[in-house]
Amino acid sequence: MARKEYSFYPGCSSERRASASNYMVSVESMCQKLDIKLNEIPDWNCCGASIGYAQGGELPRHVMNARNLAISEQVNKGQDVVATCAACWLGAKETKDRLAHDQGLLAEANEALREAGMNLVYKGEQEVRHMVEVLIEDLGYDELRKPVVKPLEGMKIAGYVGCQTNRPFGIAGESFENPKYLDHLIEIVGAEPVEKYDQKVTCCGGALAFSEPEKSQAQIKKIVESAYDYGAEMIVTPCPVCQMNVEIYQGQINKRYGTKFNMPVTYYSQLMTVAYGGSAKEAGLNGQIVRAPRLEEIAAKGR
Amino acid sequence: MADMKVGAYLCQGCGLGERLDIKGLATVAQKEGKAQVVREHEFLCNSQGVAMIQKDVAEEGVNRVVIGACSRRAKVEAFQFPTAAVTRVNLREQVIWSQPDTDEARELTQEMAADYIRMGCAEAKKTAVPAINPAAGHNKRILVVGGGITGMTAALEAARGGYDVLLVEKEAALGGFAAKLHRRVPFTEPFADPQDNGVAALAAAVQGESRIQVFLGATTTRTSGAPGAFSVDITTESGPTVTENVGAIVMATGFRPYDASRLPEFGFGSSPLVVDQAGLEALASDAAAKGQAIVRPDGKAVKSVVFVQCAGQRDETGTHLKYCSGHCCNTSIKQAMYFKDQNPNVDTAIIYTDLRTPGNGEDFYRSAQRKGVTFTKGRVAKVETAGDGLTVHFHDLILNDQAATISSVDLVVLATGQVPNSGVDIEAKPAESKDGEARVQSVSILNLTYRQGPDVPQLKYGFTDSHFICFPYETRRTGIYTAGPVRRPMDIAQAVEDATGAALKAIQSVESAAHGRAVHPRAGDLSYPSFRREGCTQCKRCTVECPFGAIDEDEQRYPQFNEGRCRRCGTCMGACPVRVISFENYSIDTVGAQIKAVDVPDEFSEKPRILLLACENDAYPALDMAGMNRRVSSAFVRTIPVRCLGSVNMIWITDALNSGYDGVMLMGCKHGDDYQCHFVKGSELASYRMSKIDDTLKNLNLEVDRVRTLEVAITDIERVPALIDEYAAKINEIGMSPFKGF
Amino acid sequence: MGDLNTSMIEKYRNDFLKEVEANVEEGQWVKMCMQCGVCSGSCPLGPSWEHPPQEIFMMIRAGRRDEVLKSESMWMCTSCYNCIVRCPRELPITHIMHGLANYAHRLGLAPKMNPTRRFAKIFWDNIAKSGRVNELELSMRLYFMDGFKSGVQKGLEMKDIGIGMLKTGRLNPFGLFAHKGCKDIKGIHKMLKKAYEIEDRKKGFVA
Amino acid sequence: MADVVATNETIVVVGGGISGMTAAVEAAETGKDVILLERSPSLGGRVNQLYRYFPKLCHPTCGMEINLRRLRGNPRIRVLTLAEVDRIQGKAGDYKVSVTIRPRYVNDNCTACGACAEAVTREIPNPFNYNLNKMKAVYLPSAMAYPQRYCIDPSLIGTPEAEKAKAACPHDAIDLGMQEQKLTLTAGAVVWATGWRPYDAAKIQPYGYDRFANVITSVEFERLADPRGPTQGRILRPSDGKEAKNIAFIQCAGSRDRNHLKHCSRICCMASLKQTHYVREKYGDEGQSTIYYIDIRAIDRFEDFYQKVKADPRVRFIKSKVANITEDKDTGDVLLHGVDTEGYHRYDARHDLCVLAVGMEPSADIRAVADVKVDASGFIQAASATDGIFGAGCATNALDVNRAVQSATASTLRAVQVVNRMAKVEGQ
Repeated sequence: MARKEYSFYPGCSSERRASASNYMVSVESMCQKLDIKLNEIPDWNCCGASIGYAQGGELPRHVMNARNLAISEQVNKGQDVVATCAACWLGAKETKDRLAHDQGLLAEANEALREAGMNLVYKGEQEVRHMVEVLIEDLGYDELRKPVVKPLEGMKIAGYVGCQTNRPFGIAGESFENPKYLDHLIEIVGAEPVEKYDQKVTCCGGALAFSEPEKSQAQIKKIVESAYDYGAEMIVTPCPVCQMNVEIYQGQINKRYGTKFNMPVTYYSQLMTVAYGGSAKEAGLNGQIVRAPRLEEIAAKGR
Repeated sequence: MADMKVGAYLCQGCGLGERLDIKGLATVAQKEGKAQVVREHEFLCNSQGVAMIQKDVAEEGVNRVVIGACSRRAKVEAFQFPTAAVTRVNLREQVIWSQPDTDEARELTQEMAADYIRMGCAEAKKTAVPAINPAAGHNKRILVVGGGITGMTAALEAARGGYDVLLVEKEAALGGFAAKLHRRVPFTEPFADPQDNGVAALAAAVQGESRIQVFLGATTTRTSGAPGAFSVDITTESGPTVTENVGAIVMATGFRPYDASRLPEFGFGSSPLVVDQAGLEALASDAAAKGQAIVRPDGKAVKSVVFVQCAGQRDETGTHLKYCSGHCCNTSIKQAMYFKDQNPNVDTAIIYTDLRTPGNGEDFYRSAQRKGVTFTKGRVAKVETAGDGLTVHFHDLILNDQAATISSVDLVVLATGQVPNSGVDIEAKPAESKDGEARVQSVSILNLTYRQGPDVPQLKYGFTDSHFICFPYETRRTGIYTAGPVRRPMDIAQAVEDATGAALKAIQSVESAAHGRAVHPRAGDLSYPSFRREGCTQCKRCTVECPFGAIDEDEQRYPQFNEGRCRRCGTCMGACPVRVISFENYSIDTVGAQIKAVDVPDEFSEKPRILLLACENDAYPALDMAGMNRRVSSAFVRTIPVRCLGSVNMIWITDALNSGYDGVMLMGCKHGDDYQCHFVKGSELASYRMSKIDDTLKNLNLEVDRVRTLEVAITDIERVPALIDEYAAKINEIGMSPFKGF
Repeated sequence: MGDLNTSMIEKYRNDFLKEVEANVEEGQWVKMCMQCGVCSGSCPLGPSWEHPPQEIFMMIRAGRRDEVLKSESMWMCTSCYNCIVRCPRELPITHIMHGLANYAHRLGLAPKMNPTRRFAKIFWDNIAKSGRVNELELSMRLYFMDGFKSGVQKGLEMKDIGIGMLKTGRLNPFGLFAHKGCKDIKGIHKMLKKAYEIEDRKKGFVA
Repeated sequence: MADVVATNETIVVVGGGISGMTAAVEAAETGKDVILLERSPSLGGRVNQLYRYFPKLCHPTCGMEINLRRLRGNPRIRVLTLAEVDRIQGKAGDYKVSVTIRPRYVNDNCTACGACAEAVTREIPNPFNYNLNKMKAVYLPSAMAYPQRYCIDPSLIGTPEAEKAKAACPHDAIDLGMQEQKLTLTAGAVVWATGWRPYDAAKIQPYGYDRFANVITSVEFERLADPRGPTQGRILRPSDGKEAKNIAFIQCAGSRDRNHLKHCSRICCMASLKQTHYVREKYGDEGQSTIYYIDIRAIDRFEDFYQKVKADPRVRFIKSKVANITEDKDTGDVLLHGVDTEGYHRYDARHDLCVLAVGMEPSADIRAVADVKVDASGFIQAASATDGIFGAGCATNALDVNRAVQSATASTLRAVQVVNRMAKVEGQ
């Protein structure tokens, strides 16, 4: 019996061979080390993401999330729903929030749900939480510190929180403008956080990455540049959209602006997996387009 | 008066013993000061020290106590001896703390202390414990003029305090302006909806209160006397004039709306569809009476209403009211709700430049938005009749659209301001009638028989407000307090508060009058001015210059002091060219004797003497605090605190110069528009009088620099000593006075 | 869709604010704006907005229907939620912007060529088809949305990234035919169909 | 304190700021007995920490001097400092007010000669200057302090320094053994005038008060401008002591904001307009003030003041709620980001210093000691006819000084009504 069990909503980008598969790998390793059991919501569907608004509109977007939550209520009784992807977490949480405050919308959602078969009814019984909340609130920093066997000594890391894990809901007790939990996590795994990092919560323009790349890349440039300015050798983030955007477009940004960016962008779960003694593979480091050599070294140590 | 016995008490505490030769000072007190009893004590303000003095007062018959210790501002509680006149000699803050603690400085410091002892003893001999004013008035009834919300509240609150009240209302019914309101702005949570105007309930309470006697359709046609002894003629339409005695007066005559017909650009007058806020209230009240929705004056239904804020207010051109009336934003919001609450489909737009809903008004603002009232930041240029309705042309400041319009409007409501009903502006200068209608008014409210005019002096724009931030109820007519929108633009909630405060001040005034006590700022002072009739030349300066209109003229045109109205500033004393006015404990002599008591060294001594007459309210405390900071300044200065620079009589200056002083400094409060003089005109009058002194100096063949008048503030802790040193240097430069040793 | 637009115009007799309140997600909040401008200043793409949110709210009150609905501005929203958390009146600005975009899109007034509008459509179609995002198909359709030639060109631009993703196992080379998606895709389709019906009925998009 | 005499004709005033002092002197001058309780070691409250008042630009200490003189000379007033109310029980005309008095460690013998302070070296943050500087741990709270007696900080007790102070006192005024005291006062009525406190600016995260040295509050700015303040009246910025000539004022910092204070704090617009005068006073045409506002709320005659400031070419007005502030880490300058909503202009404005016009909230929650109704913002609501506890000043609403005094005077009458009723009852 694991010490903690959750109803798990991985989200599209976390699927095998999807853009955040490396995130998924590291989350699994991390949870194993922390003895957290994740029960995947069967046949979950896409959250619709924020960008779903234009075509999807209001109700269809909420219904997509209501379906996941309803299945969870049915299958993973009494468990909180946990998401690792910021967009999934936000989408699901927003739906829970709106349906809780709008009885009309709730009725309509359930009317639509009925069509989905499996006699699904959304009741709003379960909390919707982000993996980071689980770590901080259910385990706590002290517990997270215990399993550290390979402190990431000498690494200076910029904690990039981004938007959707931070706003509008955010992590309890953290400020929207200057959340500190990533810095705490960085410090816990033995690295040095860039506390004054001033692009912590800057938007990476993810929603426009495809449609208006020059706009989103201007944002990404600020984010990476500031990390360099503060002498960081790596950026860490809790959000797959942020991770992908900030990492993979560095080449194009270098072309566009003549910069020489080569900044690894990893997930908190990867840092923790390595610090907890996991291998580079377990940490999904092979999933980095911009490699994280120092992290790989540490992971390789003593193997 | 029992024969005078002076006791001088010298403290050795706080370093006085180390820094000064107290024995020497004792000798000065005895030999030169002629003090019959002289005692030293190592710690005068402690219980034994005080007991020692009390014993002398009780058993030795000491009735003039000279305390040679710290400032009169310190240890006040300790040194109170009701049966003896107390003189404080400030040896601490303004001698040892303002002189360097060095052997070189010892001599001058000791001389300084000795002079102050001489001055203290001299003052003591000229002063006496004030006897209670024989003319003290004992009437405790309170007259309230004006039967609106403010007046009714003042009357009711005073009555509930246990005082009898006369309430005079010019209309045939109580209620005033508020009675015409359909509803009023809420002043309790949730601040969401218009409330009943509350007038009926209040009027009923007033009529039900046995202590209140109401005069309807009545005015005050004559008011004379003083606090505790006012005599008022109350004239009732088609009724007899009755004369009543009251102790204090609350003037709550309210306001009238600014005349909207001065705003033709907004179509007022030319279109019946344009009304002011009062007009809209009338429409709303009719509709309510008929149990219908509000309709246009022509009876048609209303689908769209536009509210124009600051109509004829906050006017920078000088054509209309310059000020903001404060309540109008909330009032328009309330009126927009009249429509929205009846029918959410009526469009209501409020066009404003700054929306002013302070405090919980913010909730009211939000509530209006929730109800669908539209708010537009813009400036209305013109309101035109177009077809069956109106078109409002305005500059939308957010969308920066110069030519924005709202068309087919059924009603336009102009938020015009409040104009006070404050009676005659007794200080009106014909030139300035710029602030719209405010000044142009001539019917007296109180019909005071005062020498200085029939009504309460106005501060600005016709409002009878106090100029003092810390003392909002200070009018310049003792025992008469104004409240409500006549004092300052205000809404009902504030008017209720204001009325209650004014009632307290009125009660306080009758209680003080009954004991012959002064009210603010010299609260509790029992002294009062007396004058030698035979010496008076009827020059009228005292009657003209008294900041509080306390002095009238009798049949033979002699000044007639109304002690009850006096605030004890001494401005009359300063004004009197023949020096016939004095207070028992503050007179030409109490100060003059101190000036003469100072030992003025001969011209070869290189020890100049500078007299500093310092306002006791600001300059003197600044000097004390400079001392507390051990800020050193010239040892040649001798400081005498005065009640107000206005009380400084020219004779003190000429006496000082004649007796060989090398210079005279006067330090008083700021005057001008933002004056800080607690007696309103004192420092201004002083500087005016001093501006004339140059001729006097020339006649005496003295340099004009021998007298210097300065404005200082209580915060000038660093500046005041600097000014002193500067002046000392100046005197040094122009040399010693030629008048020494005469 | 044009007729839907005209029918809306008639229905709300030029009272655009009422129209927005009735048809736009969270539209009833528009009237609560006090024009402080904190939203406009907080948007990371601020300079790209022809009309920032607070101005759009004012334009709605001023009845500038076409200007608002045809604007590119709402399409600049990156859903960063800065405006929401800073708004002193607690307006859900992000959602209102989404709602306006969606409404303009439904009425056919939204700028045809706005890339984000087109991306959003493709994205939704993509997830609606299989219940989950098919990243490869999604990107392919995006590259080729302006036809084959520019598609190839864009593809080339993105080549390095694509290869990088493939190498690191973050892109499925067989995604076009091997992508599984949800099992009960039928149920999802029925569910969405129903949801559209309800929403259209509620907003009077259909008689 | 055994000698404190109180009957049910006594009025207890809680709070020794301008409102409480006003209530006390007005009641006493009406012939009532008053006990004035103040939590800190001396009277004066917040106004004492202001440099100037709007709109006259006169000095608060000027009126303070008059009030202190009225109070010192009046035998009907008993002042208890370092006193806090624990509980108020009973009903109108018959209250029992339980009070705790913290030790001052200095008795009435003190003459404020200052020998004790000279003897010690330990320093503590100076609350009179909002902790912008330090002061001796043995101190006179301010030059105008009443009672004019020194005070020993508890942190000094038990240290050799305390003994030094005691030894230095020539008047045996220091009593290091002084203990906390509890007493219960009888009162006919209570006037609650505990005033306001500035809203915690650190909660307004976008403005980074907790992160950027050169973002300060309006109350702190008052201390910088005041000659009695930590910079002797020079406007120097905290980060590097450089002269701050280009200053931004942000209105509604916490007010009119559902995330913070939902009410408008009324005074802040006028306070900032006033503070632009400080900038002009110190730097003349070299100074530059910029006011970022939503609505300028210069009500009634204050409008004149607004017009005067508007006419100053060195003061700019931008209708905008600033979105956020960043810091130029090289210069320490602050950068304000936002949109001027009058016609939509974006700005990223650089300033030497940014002053947050922080809102007002009640400084004490009366519900902790008595059963009194307060509104959602915590302000005391109007009393009902049967009550004998009356709010006064900023405990009842966000008020400027003038209106606080007005409110205090009104509440004085309400209290007088109660004790006069009691007097009658006694009479029979």
